Amino acid sequence: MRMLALHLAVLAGVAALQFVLPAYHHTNAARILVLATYAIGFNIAFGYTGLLSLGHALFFAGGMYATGLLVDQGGWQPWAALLAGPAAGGVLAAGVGLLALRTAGPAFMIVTLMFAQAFHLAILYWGRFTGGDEGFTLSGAARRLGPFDLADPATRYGAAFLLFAAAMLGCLALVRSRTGRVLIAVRENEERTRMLGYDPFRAKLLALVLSGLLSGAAGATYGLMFGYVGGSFAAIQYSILPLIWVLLGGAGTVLGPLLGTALLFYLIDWASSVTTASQFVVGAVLILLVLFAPRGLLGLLRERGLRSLP
Amino acid sequence: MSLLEARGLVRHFGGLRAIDGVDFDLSAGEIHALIGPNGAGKSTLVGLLSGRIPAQAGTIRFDGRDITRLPAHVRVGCGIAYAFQITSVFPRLTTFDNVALAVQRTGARDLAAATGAALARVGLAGEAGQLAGTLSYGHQRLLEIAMGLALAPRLLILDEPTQGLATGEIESFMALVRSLVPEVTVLLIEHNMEVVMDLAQRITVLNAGRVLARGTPSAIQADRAVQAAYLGG
Amino acid sequence: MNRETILHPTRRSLLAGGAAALTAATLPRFVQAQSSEPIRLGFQLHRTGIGAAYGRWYERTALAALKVVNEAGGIAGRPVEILFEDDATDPRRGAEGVEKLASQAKVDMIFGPLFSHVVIAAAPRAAELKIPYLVCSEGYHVASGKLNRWTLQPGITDVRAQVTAMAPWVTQNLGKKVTMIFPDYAFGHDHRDFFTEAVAAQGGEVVAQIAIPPTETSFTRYFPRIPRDTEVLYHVMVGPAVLTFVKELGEFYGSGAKPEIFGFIDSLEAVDIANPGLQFLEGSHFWEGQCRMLQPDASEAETFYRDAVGVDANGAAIEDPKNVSCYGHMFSVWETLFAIKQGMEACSWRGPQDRQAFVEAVEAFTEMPAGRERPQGAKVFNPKLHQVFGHQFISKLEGGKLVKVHETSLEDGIYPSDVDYLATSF
Amino acid sequence: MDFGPFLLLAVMEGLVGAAVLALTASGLSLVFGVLRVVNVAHGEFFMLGAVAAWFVSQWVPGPPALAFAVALVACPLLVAGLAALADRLVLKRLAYEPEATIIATIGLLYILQQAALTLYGPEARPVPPPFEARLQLPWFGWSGYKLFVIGAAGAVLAGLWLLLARSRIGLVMRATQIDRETATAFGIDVDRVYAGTFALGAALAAIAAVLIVPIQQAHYLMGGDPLLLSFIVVVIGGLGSLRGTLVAALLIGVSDGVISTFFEPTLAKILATLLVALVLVFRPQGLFGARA
Repeated sequence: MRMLALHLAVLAGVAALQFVLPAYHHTNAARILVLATYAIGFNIAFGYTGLLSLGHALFFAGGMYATGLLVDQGGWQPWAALLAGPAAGGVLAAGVGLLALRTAGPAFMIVTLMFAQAFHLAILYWGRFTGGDEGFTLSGAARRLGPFDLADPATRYGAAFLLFAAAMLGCLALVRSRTGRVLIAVRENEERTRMLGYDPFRAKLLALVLSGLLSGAAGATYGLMFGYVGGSFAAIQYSILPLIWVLLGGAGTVLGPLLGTALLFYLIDWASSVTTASQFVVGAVLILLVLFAPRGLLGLLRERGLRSLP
Repeated sequence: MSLLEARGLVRHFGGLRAIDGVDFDLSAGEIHALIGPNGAGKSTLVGLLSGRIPAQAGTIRFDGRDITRLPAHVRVGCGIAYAFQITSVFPRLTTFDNVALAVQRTGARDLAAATGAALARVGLAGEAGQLAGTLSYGHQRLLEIAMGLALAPRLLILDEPTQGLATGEIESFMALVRSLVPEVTVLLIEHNMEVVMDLAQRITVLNAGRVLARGTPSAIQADRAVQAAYLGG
Repeated sequence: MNRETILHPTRRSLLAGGAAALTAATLPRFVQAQSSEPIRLGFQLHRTGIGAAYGRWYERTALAALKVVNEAGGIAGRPVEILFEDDATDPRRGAEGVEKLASQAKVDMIFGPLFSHVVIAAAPRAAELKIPYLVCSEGYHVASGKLNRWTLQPGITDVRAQVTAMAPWVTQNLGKKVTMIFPDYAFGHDHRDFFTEAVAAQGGEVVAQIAIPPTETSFTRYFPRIPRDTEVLYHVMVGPAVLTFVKELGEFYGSGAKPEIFGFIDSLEAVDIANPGLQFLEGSHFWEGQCRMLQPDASEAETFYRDAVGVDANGAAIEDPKNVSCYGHMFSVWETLFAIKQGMEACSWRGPQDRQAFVEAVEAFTEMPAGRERPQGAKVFNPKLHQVFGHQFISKLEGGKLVKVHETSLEDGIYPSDVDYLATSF
Repeated sequence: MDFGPFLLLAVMEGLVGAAVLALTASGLSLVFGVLRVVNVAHGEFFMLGAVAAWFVSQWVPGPPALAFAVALVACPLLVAGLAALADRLVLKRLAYEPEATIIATIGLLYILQQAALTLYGPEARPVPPPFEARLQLPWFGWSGYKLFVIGAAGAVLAGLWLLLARSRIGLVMRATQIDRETATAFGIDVDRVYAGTFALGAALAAIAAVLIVPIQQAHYLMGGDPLLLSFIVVVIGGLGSLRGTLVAALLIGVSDGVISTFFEPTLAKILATLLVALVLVFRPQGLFGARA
């Protein structure tokens, strides 16, 4: 109960922020919320189920391109196209999972990485449709969901908030559910879980599909919100970013992804405003953070007393 | 009535004939012990029965159904539970969560109540909130058994359950096992002969991947071949 | 979320009149007479990432132009400041940078980006924030109609016009059978599509198109794809691997028969053409946006600009002859700043309320004569396309020097288009 | 060009790539095998080697061969020293916890990249090869230096094999790899072995870079691809198997070239990428790994 209250309070705080934030941080917050949704998706696979994928950009960009292409070239309604994003993420994750989940550990990392790389190259190769590395912009009409115009800052924040709130509460419900317990058990000891009558393959596939679904939803929303779909979102960098966000915030925590995403976002923002050698600062802070909190910030909190933190 | 029938089981590891043509039967409601010297193939045999290790030849029928090709987790669903030799609880989860994982597999409605009951049955109700990894060794073994029991199995396989337990703990463990039958059939791998002779109604002796003897405790104690290979050293 | 950063944005360096000064971006401004308050321009800079070699020189050119503008009294009598924001040559960071400059630093307008994917990702944000966004990129994105009313390109010709202007000279002087080698992404595809079209229009033929995958670091294995009857090898390879490309090409052909070679200087920007590995390019031809090496017929404006930026006759930094500039592109930064000045003065700029008036003022540009504001040469602005069209140069590498052999006319680069930004809303 | 020479050229090019990849990947493989961590900054050690070689070529007067020889010795030592320092200051304190190490080495990656950008600059700079030679075959010409690269890489790898298989250092490393506790019990200073292995891994990447930099210029972002390719090669080869790493490097290096003779280049890359994925899907333990 106390934990539910804590999470609801965080959500309320995030919702209230939009009224006090100045314009720049207002947009940043909307970005962070969508990227944090992506991180939550990654965390379901990595933090809770122990699946370290290096190919999640496939699901993020897959959702972004599905929505973007359907609305831009397929003539779909933005609403319908937006729904195609998570669907694409989920279907891609199911396809990748069926093959990649035959492997584990480093081999799983490489297999997922390879599928994502192939997708990235395909986006560049079929540039006639995808715009290649340049990508394409989405028109104003493509970004209007019925009466809601995603180009409007308040609407955009609202959309980002709804997506994030749904993802976070969904994640909270999942990890406190019976299914969530099985996922965690698979992470902790796959063989033992099998001997309790669960099929680890099915559990991992489920986790990966949910993860892909959220990643795809985040990618689709990001594309519509900021009017741009591009190949750089499919690059390896976007597979590594959620890993950093989740590890910084705390893998296997519900709030960790948000914390980690916001932290890295503002770390880069702040570093580039104090020095031209900003990567130096970012690198140093990452190292200090990990020395101080090897299991992420919320992981540290969990070790220091808040043991029931989900 | 026969609950489990295994015929002609074979499992080789490279050149090692871990199990080499074993027939094995369990009657419903009995406590059956599997004994044999180290390396006799006991763990491999229960591995074959539980599905952790695939058989290279032979058939296994459980309750009349051929389960030879079924993966381990499906066999658990059929009612075969396996409690690990080396404690293999989830150390970073709470005691409650450990048992709840097993309880929820049975589809229990009220998970909290059913889990509480399962913990109470082995006397761990007081440790529900503790991380399993922080429990004492004996308690971890009890937790392991609680997880097996919570699956509401028809056959419970206990792999060296008393290893590392204190004398007092062994007593209460034996009482617990006795209380399970005849609803549950128990297959016990055990080195402690006192426990075996006291608990088991029937015993199968394995040696070098083959069945050396089977029978009641007294018959086994009297068997010369067994004495030669095992008991007498 | 990091509260401290949100509530107290940290200090950022501001460059005022060429001298660095520190100020706090969101401190209440002192009430000042509007006429003396500085004009603040945001510069989206590729300081890090793959565009960093360009970014360094874009920054230097911007500062040089800023000094000239301020010394001549600023814009409409007001001093000018430029705020640089790194975008890591990344589309997402680029869009964020536009927001930061517009919403937090509250600049009057933004200019400076080169890489197309950054431009295309950031342009929608600029339009939403209703802030003029002047790009210094040769990509065919503004003129293609993909972008919006707020995005303008008054400083450099787009690649479609460049290759269209180049094709007649290439087919008439070098050969009619062309093999193209280009990177397999959008910039390369623009070259592929428009040059192929332009060569066909001249009665020539592109006999092979060799698309090189991005991130490739070795090229020899692709050379056998070059048909034997190729008369002209056309190459545009943007990226750090270009030296390898040239060297391997040299090893492949050796001293035997080889086709004429025509390349885009993009590959060799910031690269010393006298590098030992580049001898193979001797005698080959290049497109140059502006001649890197000081030509005998250079105009006064050209030399003035060269001195102001601090570039020697070979196109390198005066303080370090090994530090070669991006001379073929960076004039766009200079000319864009002067276009901003011209536009602001034309609309009697008072402040951000005049941003739309500014865009309309630029849309009124047509003839843009050569002069110190435009050291690269005269240009024509096409308001419907939001795109400027200028002269292009073809140079030949002779004795390690790039010597101008041809200058295209303004008409050479004109292509038909039905894009009309004037018909779109703000 | 006829198909035969075309294929020959693809194979020769593939061998160069494979030789350099094998060196880089064997460094990653050692670190992975002994320390059980993924060093994300491995590619940056490669980059540092190349950048340092450029500085050496600027500072050492005389013929290029001399500067090259100095670079071949000095750059790996320098990079190894940096790596050992990073190990002592950071990784050791993290107790080589795999996830924390990923973040720490990402941090290291940022720092090294920024250092190169600040001190060396964003340009790609060439380093003169120790000698100029060109092979003229009946169908095409080829770089003589590339042959040297293949030979030199082979020699270094042979030396590495001797070190690991025949020397006391190799024995100590293998002992630590198999069982850390037992190694400690036998009086092995595990901390020193870890630091040494980390440094050796980095040095191998730096050697590879010094060899390749006369062909491929030094650039501050050049570390990304070697890291990815090495990682792929190590896993395809089978974790902990140096032999597997070498075979996989050869396979990937050569097949990449050969596939690209049949398809459009980018399409070939897509297919090669999917092929790597499928190899692992059907042989998760890699080519030479033991099945778990």
